[in-house]
Order: sequence, then C-alpha cells, then structure tokens
Amino acid sequence: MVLAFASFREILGKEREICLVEGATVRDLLEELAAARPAFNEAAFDDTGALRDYVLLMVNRKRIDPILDLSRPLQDGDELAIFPPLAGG
Amino acid sequence: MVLAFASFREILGKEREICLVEGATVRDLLEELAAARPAFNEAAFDDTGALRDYVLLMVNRKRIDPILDLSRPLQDGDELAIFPPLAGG
Amino acid sequence: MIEITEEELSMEELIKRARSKDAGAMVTFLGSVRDDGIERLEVEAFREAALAELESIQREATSRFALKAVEIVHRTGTLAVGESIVAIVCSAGHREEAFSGCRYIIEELKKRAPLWKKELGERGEHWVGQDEPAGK
Amino acid sequence: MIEITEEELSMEELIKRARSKDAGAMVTFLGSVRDDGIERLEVEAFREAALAELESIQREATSRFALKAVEIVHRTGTLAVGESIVAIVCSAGHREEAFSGCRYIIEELKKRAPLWKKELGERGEHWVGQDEPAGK
Repeated sequence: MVLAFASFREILGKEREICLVEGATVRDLLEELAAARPAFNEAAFDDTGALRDYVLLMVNRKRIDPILDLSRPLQDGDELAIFPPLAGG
Repeated sequence: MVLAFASFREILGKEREICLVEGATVRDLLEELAAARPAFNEAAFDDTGALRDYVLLMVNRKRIDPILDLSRPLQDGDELAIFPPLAGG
Repeated sequence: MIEITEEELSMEELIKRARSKDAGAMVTFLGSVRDDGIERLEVEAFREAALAELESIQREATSRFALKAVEIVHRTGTLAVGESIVAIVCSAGHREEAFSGCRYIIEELKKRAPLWKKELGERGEHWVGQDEPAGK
Repeated sequence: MIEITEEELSMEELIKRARSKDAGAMVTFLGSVRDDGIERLEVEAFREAALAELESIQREATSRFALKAVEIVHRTGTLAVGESIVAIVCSAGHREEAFSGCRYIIEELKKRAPLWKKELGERGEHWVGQDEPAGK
C-alpha cells in the first residue's frame, strides 16, 4: 500500500495498492511509480536519478532514511508513505 | 494619609489620616505609628531601631528606598503606603 | 484590558477579546489556587497602584515583543482551592513573541504588582513571601 | 486527550479538562490562520501517524516537565483567516513547567507531526515548507 500526502497526494492520489516482485526495494517501488506517472518522476527525482531532498518516506509509519534505506526490501502488506517536508514554522 | 496592606493592614487598619508637624519625614511618621501601636513597632523595627527588611514603602504610589528615603519630608496630602514583600513566586 | 476584580474570570471571554486576523499565535497563562494543604487564599491588592503597575508591564511587553493584544485579570478576595487567581492572554504574529510576552508579564506581575496572598488552612494563616511574621 | 479533527475547537472545554486541584499553573497555545495575504488554509494529516507522534510528544513533555495534564487538538480541512488551527493546554504544579511543556509540545509538533498546510489566496496555492514545487 502506498500513501501519498500533500503535493505528492495531488500527483499520486491518496492511496493505491501496488504489486511488486518478491525482494523489491523501496527504490524499486519509487521507480515504478515514476515510470507510471511522469509528474511524480519529475517531482521526486533530479536529473541524475537521485531522490530529491524534499521527498520524505515512512514504512509502516516509521520514518526511513531517504538515502540509506532505499535498498530496504518491502514485505507483503508494508505501507509506504511519501510526503514533502512537514508544515514546520 | 497612611495606607497599610497585608500584615500591616492587620495591625494598622487599611487607612488613616495622620497630622504631622511641618517638615516631618517618612521616618517621623513611621515612629509616630510605632509609638501609637506597639504591634507596629515590633513588626516594623528591629531592636536597634532600624526598619526591618520586609517593610516596603510607597509615597504617592511610587516606591521609595526604605533606607535612603526615610529622611524625605512629607507634604500635606502625601499618601504613604506601608506593605510587606509582594506575593512573589 | 486590565482588570482587578472580585468576580470569576472567563478565559473564553479573554481569548475572544485578544483574537485578531493578524495574530497567528496566542499564549495564555492561568494561575489557580493549588491544593498545598491550604483551604483558601485571600488576595489583597493596592488597587490603584497595581492597575498602574500592570499598565506599565503591559506597555513594556507590547513594545518589546510586538504583541497584538494583551489581557490581564487578577482576582482579589477569598478564593477556594482550584479557583483562578490570575489570567494573562497575549496574542502576536508568531508564537515566539506570544510565549515571551506572556512569560514576561507573569514574571513582572509577580515581582512588581502590589498584590498579597494569605494562605489559610489547618496549619494556620500565612502571608505568602513574608518569612518573619509581622507582630505575631 | 489528543485529537485531530475537522470540527471547531473550544479552548474553554480544553481548559476545563486540564484543570485539577494540584495544578497551580496552566499555559495554553492557540495557533490561528494569519491574514498574510491568503484567503484560506488547507490542513492535511497522515492521521494515524500524526496521532502516534503527538502521543509520543505528550509522553515526553509529561515526564520531562512533570505535567499534570496535556490536551492537544489539531484541525484538518479548510480553514478561513482567523480560524483556529491548533490548541495545546498544559497544566503543572508551577508556571515554569507549564510554560516549558507547552513550548516543547508546539515546537516538536511543528517538527515531527505529519501534518501539511496549503495556503490558498490571490497569489495562488503553496504548500508551506516546500520551496520547490513538486511537479508543477
């Protein structure tokens, strides 16, 4: 299950189920979304294919590191949340 | 006019008019009150005749220094307020 | 608005008065009689001098922290445990100023406003802040 | 109590809930939509994650500042200028803890709670805190 919030909800919709091959990682899922939605590709990745700074991620409601944890494999039933920085000040 | 608050009100009453000779100072007025009311004498002055630390004074609603300003002469119509430390913490 | 009153105070009313469209943040302080083994509190004010001092404090806080509105109410008279003693409401553009303004006002009020509290309970009577009993 | 709600919030109600006889001090924070050339604000929450984060923040503040009670309400949905967005009420034995606890909660909420705000007005739309428009 992918949940998207704020500007990413506007691109991806609030939630969607995605079927992945076994062993697929967070990065695989993000690239699948980018392939399906050019607007998400542009919003989430820079020209070199690196994830932009303002893409924040949670797996099962725990923040993950958008650099170190991209290679984390996803399990059946995992919930990935994609969102921009919090409202802040 | 003498106004007294809190513990000093309990001894002196809330307000009273006092007639003083011309040129009388704040100290003269306090001593007059002490002479009339032994409880005030005990509350306001220590054994050496010095004003106790917790006697605070205002003349015409302005704080005066209980050491330096005791020699200040009072004018007709002046209002002296006598009170203990403020409620604080 | 600044008030010294025997009446109960309404936070809702104070908050309503302090609201404005340019105030993004409002901080309030409410002090109440704490159950410290006392039965009630008597609050006494040198009313005219206290109002003047609270007005000075309000002016200082307003200019120092760019406050949009300040409300201060202090009660006098006999108050039971749990009853409100003092309420302060500060509104400002942002939360930093609203917090600092509200804190400044309560600290200065405690230091400077001619107000006294007598605690009454099983252990007897006691004027708060006065260590040596005056003439007792 | 912690709430994320589309409904209007009542400070009076929150203050009533946070009152207790051992709480001598209560500090509240109320954040509202500021008239910054915007017409309205849309607030979106990742509701379950935000509730869990607010509960963590509440627990941290309660133990760090010995708070007696904490109330947090955050609104979501479309809010007009002047409407309340978030209310926090902290009670404690003394004012130092009540101020520090309330300040801690609003700062951590802003940093950590998954909540987003979109400003809408004459100048268009803008997600607060996001400098680069995502895909626009």
